[in-house]
Amino acid sequence: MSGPLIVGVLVAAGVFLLLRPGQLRLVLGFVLLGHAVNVLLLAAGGLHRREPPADGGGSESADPLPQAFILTAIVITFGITVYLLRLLRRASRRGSRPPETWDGGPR
Amino acid sequence: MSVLLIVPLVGPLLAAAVLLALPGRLVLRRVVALLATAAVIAVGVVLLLATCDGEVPVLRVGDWPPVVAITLAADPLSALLVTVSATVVLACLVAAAGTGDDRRQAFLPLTMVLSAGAYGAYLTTDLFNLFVLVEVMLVPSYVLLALSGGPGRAGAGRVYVATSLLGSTILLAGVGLLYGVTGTVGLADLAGMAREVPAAAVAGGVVLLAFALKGALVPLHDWLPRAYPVASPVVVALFSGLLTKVGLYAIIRIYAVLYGGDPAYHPLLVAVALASMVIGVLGAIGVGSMRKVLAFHMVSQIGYVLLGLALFTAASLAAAIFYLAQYVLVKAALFLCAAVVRATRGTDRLSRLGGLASSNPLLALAFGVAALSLAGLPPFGGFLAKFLVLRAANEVGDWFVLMVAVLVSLVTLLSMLKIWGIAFWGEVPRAARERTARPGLALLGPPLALGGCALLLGPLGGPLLQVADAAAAGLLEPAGYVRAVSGR
Amino acid sequence: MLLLDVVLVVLALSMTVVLGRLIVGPTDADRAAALDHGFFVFLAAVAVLAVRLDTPGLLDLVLTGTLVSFLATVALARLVHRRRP
Amino acid sequence: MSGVVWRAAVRAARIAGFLAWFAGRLVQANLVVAREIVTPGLGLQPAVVRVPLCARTDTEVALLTLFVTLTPGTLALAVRRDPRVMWVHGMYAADATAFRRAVAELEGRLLAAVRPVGGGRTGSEGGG
Amino acid sequence: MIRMLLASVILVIGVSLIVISSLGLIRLPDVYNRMNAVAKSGSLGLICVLLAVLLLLPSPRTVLVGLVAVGLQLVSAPVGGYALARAAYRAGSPLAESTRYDELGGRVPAVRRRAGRG
Amino acid sequence: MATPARLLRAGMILAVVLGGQFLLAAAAPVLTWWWGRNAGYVLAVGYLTGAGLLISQRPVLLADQAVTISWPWLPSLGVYAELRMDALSLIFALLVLGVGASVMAYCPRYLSPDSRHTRVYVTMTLFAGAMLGLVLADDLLLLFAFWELSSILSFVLIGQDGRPQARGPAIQALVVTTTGGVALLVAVVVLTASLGTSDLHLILADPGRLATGPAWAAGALVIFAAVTKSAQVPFHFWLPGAMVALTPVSAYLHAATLVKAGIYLLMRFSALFGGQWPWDLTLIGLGLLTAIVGALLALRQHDLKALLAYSTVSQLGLLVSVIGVGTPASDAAAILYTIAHALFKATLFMLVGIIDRQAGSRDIRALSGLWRAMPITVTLTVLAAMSLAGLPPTIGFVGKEAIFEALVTVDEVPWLGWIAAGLAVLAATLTFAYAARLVHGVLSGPTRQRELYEPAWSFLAPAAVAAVLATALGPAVAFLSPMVERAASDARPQGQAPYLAFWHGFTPALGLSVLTVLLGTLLFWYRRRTDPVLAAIPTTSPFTGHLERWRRALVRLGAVVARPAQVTAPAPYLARPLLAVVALAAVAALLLGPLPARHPDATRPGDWLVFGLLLVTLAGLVTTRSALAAVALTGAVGLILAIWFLATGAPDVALTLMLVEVLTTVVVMLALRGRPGRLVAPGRRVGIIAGIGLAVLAGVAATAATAALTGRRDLSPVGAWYLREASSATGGQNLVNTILVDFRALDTFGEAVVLAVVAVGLIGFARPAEAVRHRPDAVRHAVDPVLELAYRVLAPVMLAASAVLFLRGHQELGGGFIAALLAGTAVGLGHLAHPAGAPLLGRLRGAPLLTVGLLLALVAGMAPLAVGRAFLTPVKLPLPGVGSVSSALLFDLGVYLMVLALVVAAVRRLDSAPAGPAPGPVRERDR
Ligand code: NA
Ligand code: NA
Repeated sequence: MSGPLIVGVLVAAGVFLLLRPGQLRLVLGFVLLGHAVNVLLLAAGGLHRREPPADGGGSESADPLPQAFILTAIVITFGITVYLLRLLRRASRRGSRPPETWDGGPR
Repeated sequence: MSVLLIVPLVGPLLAAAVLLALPGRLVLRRVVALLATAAVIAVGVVLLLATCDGEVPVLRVGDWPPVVAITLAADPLSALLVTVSATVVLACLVAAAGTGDDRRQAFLPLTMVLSAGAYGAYLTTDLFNLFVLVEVMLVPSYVLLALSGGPGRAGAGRVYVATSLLGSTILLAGVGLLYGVTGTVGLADLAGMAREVPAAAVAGGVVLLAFALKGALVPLHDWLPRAYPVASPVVVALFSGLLTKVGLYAIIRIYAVLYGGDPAYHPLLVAVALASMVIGVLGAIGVGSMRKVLAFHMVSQIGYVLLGLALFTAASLAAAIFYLAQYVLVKAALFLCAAVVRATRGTDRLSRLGGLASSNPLLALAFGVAALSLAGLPPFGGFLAKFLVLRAANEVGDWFVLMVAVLVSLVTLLSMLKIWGIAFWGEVPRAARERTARPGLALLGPPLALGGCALLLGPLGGPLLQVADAAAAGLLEPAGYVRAVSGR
Repeated sequence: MLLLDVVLVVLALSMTVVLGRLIVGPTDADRAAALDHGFFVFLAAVAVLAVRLDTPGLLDLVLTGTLVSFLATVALARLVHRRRP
Repeated sequence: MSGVVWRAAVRAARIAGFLAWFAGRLVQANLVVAREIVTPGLGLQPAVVRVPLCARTDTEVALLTLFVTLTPGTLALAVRRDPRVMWVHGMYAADATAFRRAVAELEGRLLAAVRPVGGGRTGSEGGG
Repeated sequence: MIRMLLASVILVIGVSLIVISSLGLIRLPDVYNRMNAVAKSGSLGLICVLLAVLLLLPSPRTVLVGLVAVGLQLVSAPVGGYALARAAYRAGSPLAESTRYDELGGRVPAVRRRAGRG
Repeated sequence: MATPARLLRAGMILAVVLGGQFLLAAAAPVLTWWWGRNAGYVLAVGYLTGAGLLISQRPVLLADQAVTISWPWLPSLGVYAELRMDALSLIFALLVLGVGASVMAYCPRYLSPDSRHTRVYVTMTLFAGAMLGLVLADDLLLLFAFWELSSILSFVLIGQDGRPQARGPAIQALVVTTTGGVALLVAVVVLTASLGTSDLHLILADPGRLATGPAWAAGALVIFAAVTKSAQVPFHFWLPGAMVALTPVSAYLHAATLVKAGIYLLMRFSALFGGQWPWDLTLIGLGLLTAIVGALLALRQHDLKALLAYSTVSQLGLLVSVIGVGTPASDAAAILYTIAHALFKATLFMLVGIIDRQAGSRDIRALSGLWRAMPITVTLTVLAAMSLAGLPPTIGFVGKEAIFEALVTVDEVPWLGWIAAGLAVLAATLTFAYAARLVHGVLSGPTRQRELYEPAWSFLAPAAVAAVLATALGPAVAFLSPMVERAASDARPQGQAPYLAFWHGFTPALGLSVLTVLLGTLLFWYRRRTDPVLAAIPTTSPFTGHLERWRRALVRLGAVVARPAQVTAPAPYLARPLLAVVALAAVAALLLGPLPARHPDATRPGDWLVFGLLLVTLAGLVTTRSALAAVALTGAVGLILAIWFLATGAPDVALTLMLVEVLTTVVVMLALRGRPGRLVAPGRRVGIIAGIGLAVLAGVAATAATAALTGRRDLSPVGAWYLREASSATGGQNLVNTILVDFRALDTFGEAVVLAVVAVGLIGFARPAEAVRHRPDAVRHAVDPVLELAYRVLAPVMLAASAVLFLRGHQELGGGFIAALLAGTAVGLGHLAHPAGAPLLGRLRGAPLLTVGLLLALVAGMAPLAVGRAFLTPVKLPLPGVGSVSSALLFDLGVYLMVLALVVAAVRRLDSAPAGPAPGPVRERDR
């Protein structure tokens, strides 16, 4: 059950951050959700096989495909995170908001 | 034939690479983008002709055996959407030359990448690859929205990126869950699974939910009218022709293949479809700029398409596909009209417009044709589309659906009349009297051409209906597609 | 093996302490310092895991980690802000 | 030719010697700090001390900073180029002069080790 | 056997150092003292753990990789530590009450006011 | 009997005439360009030519045959674009073209000479084409298309380019008529579906096939459509409103054509629905009601055009009621009266237009004594008015007689015939009265206007021809008889209609006519007394006010519906999808049956260690208000998960995750630099509680979904294939890497493109000026000796490690992406050490890296095409000097460059703005 629980707490924390005001929270919330999906993908391959996948691996070799999925997903999430941060940078540069809140949410 | 399948994906990407390497030379850049898109259209037509004859061209990327290869495949539905979307892209490229949108270095390469992602999404049969290609399509859209947006783009961009991203996350989770249940992400291997394995239906439901968000179905629609109207009209036209359509396409494909059109879900789908139709059209009548009205209409029109899917008969699927194809063209025409308005008058807020019919008769013609087609009036393509939907609804004896569809089309007309009455007929505002610019051919040509398509699709709708029929048959009985893709 | 497991548990406890400092602060500098230390704990855990799981390849990860970890610390250092939370 | 090899060998030996000395000091300092933490009650005498430097190049300053920072109980807080000064936070620096002397010793040994054999301004690491 | 024993001892030392520096993170009064303890003891602890691992997994490659890692750790850790210490002081992280004197700029460094303007 | 060949030729004539109409419309701009407003004459000739061609087929029709032609339109639905002309169609077609020709001939003198009026001519001609198509269409869909086209074109004609006073009426007309159109569409759908064909002729030929349910629905819908189009009560309000149009347009649309479309529709469908009492009685009742209401309203008008408009409403009502009678005689009467009405109403409109033009007013009260100045005009007006009033010898008289006669025969209910006839007499009486007022208005009194002249003959001629026809066809009605009879039986094949004659003898109908005249005279005579009564009648339909109110309500409702899409904060947009996910999970939990068992070995003790740490970290993350803490804790989450990935056999993932965490921290630092280190307040308590609620629900749903849907099956076939075959198929030992580079290279390509796009986005955003402005002095001081040294020492190591990881990726931990990230950290370090641009790495630029990377990946992917292999198949490529290189390696290099491009772009561009407390030299404070 550890896999599902890890997914669950990551999702809960991620969702909470998404729903709170502030753009940095939004970015970090998505980072957490991305982690959650990665754990889920690995769980989808089956967590009872835990050897790093290797040629002709035995009954303990993990399914390599979800790992490849995760790597692709991590990269995409990273790219989008960078983009979101860029948006954040823009937003904060537009000025006109009180200096206290560089990540302006609804006011 | 099969080798053509990579053209829609690789052609625009190659063009994007060339465009990145060619900063500055605007004319040359435009030619490159146009050529790549024209090539995709040509390939789309060839694929269309081949697939309507029953062939299913299949390409296994990397020549790997079917069990591991990412497989691209075309059936009439994919081929049609590739063709139609590429047509919209072409029109938008021309219009962008008119509005000057493409003077930004990033515009053309991003447009190319975005379109490549969309075409790829239509052609891939692998759900994880679909996720990747959807991202390839969406990420350029984030940038385009931010690059082209007017005031307020930061807020709108935030909402857009956030919802898209949530959709992608849900999508990926759904794909993961499907893999967890079935051990595959290949559409062909998943065929009919949801009917046999209830858990697969749940996992597939997550995927469908993600696409419902991306396709802006009610109640997950509100990001679209929030975000789209901020972008420049040409960019919105581009989005309207590609982005939500991919969501819709994926819903159609997955529901047909994975669920085999399981009738257990029809009531839910019908409810969502009707809600989208109604909420979309009501929203359209309640807002005050051309782009906002049109954005809400997207929601409404998507509902019509989904309705066709929900009924899941040969007639209704054909209706949905016909509707989808014609409405993509019409909607792009309308957004490009908004582009002309904005280029000439500097705004598309209805309260600051007026007198366009007399100052710009050709624009009025293009808008009128497209608007009437959108409202489903003859002799335009929208009329046949609406007729087909009504016919399908009547066929299954659902009078409530029929009535809602009819009333929604009336309100659609009302909202178009609202634009017409204020922007095209009203008094020319004082501010506009000095600064009205004459639109050039590049600006007026695309909406006129697309409007012409809308017009011709009425009297000459037969061939499109044939394609739609063929596509519907493929969705209703996906065995041939599945066999070709799975190689078994 | 038992020793390794105990070591891993001890490292986890250390990590908890690190996290506590990360959360409590009170200054951003404290947090950054905590993360810096947390990275060492992480790398130590990876090294131990390399033995525990018998995959020497994980040492590559440790090497890469030592190569890049300070970058995160330097980056965080630039974020350290003067005001108390 | 052989002169070059000879000089390099001497320099390597000096550096190794310095490292050995430093390793000893490192262990010692570690033990001090560890005892401080483990035993109840704190006997700290922290202070921020201004230490004038003899180092000439940026590289030398940087190296010194690293070694100071690597040593438990001392922490470089800032450096200035002109004149070359370093401020060091010490856990046991009740006596500023003694503390400065300790740092100066480290600096002297370091510079002696890294400076090219036979003088000359530039080192193998190059100027900053 | 001796190798194993040695490895275990080094491992225990390393982990102890890490634990001790973690405790230091709790016990020491201000950020400078904490950094003093942590950036070094922790780093040394990691190095010890690495050395223990080299003994436990002896092969030319692990030895090479491990030693390089140790070297890198020795170079990189103080870089981070210094950057952090400097930033902490510039940001005005308070010195503990027990601090005897501050020859850099008192508790309110000049930098702080300049930064406030920029 | 006509031979098939002849019929085919005849069919072509339909196509030619209809097509010709649209060609004329297309040619109209040219014509007006040449001849200005006089183009109307040319168009009139065109209309007449068409009419002549159609009339030439008269023998065929009289021989009880129809002229048809068809093309496939939607073959898969069996829908053909089929035209068919029988006598009924011919009569309506002739009205369309004939009246059209006279209106076209009238236009040139009516329209102002100073502009070309292209749009009027084009639209009118298109409109005539639509009407022609409507009456010739033999397919329901085609008929509907022309029906709606006529509505749209009338909207354009009424709207007149949006003159302020025309906008409302035009929109009203379109809304009402398209509402009816939609009803017709539904009727078409119902009929097509229940009869299996949309061929009108086939449907009408066999009325018995229609089941009762659909028949009711379709019949009601057809009536609704006709009622809206023919402006019957309660939809009569739009027609008078439409009088804002140009007078010729009114003459054409609202006398002869548009409104007659409803009449045509009812006649056509009589064959299908007629004889059923609901249909018949509805038509009779509604028609008579409209006739009386319309006439009453006409009686109180002073504006001649408005009077004529209400008169049209009334007359059409009469027609509708007669169609409901449903005998051969009644059908003939309806047809005859349709002709009559078209003739006299068009005449009257044209004459009113002339009077308006000449006298400058069309208000009865302002006009007076015109006959002295304009005797011909007034004479013609009187003739037409006689026809309207049903006085002999006009065709109006014959028509009205026939109507009375037909109504008397109604026998569904006892005495109904006489009641109907009585009501018709009432309507006719009112009609007589307002016709009298019209005549009195133009005749009586002194001539007030000074400069009042008879208009030019060319202005008068079209009206004169129509007026003369309307009069002369009364005595000569026998000339029309064969065609009308034929048409009546076309409408309803149920026996011979009586021969039409001018003089019927002393019939009850004649008595009713006399009664009408007597009562009408009285009503006119006592008009002073009746006026107040009339003035008390409300002019508007119950809909007129409500319609606007409903529209407003709709707009308000729309604004409410649109409100959620105006919110600025992203949270509400995210909450709904999340709720949907939770709902999906809840439903699934309720409905999902037993699942296969979870694998018992899926959780190990160490996992709980990870879970516990994660829990602590996340708790801190959601509660902290320090930006740095949030970033650091997120990094900690990544590291903890990396440990978990190590423990579950995914070292590649762990390594990637670690590198990504470091780089993310660097990027966050760049993005946040110089900003206060506090997160915004978490919002109001209610929002927080709702957020916690949704977060917990989502977490539970995610846990449940993962637990239920994963870990319950054995190794997947794909996974087994990879473990078995991947290594030998690719020669690589690191299976995950072989998947990325070989088997699923397309995914990897896509992911690299995503990064490339983000890089383009970053590059595209920055304004170079901004970047340059803040650089130099912020930075020269900032070169820190320690970081500088670290860069010099560590960057080469990083690059070397990157190269090693890249080259060995296929075999061990590593690969293009990881390698590129490591190189990226070197770039990041370079930037931190030298913000102005690090030596060497600082020269890297995103755009060229990006371009080269993308091109390289594409070329490597396409290389196999040259040897006939599929896209992205790994092949050996010849490389001069080296021998050969795998295309997969080149592809990976392309990916490497694209990833590096992103890092470079991020580092360079995110930092291009002025930063806050940048690390500068510390200065000693003098004490
Ligand atoms: Na994602
Ligand atoms: Na979209």
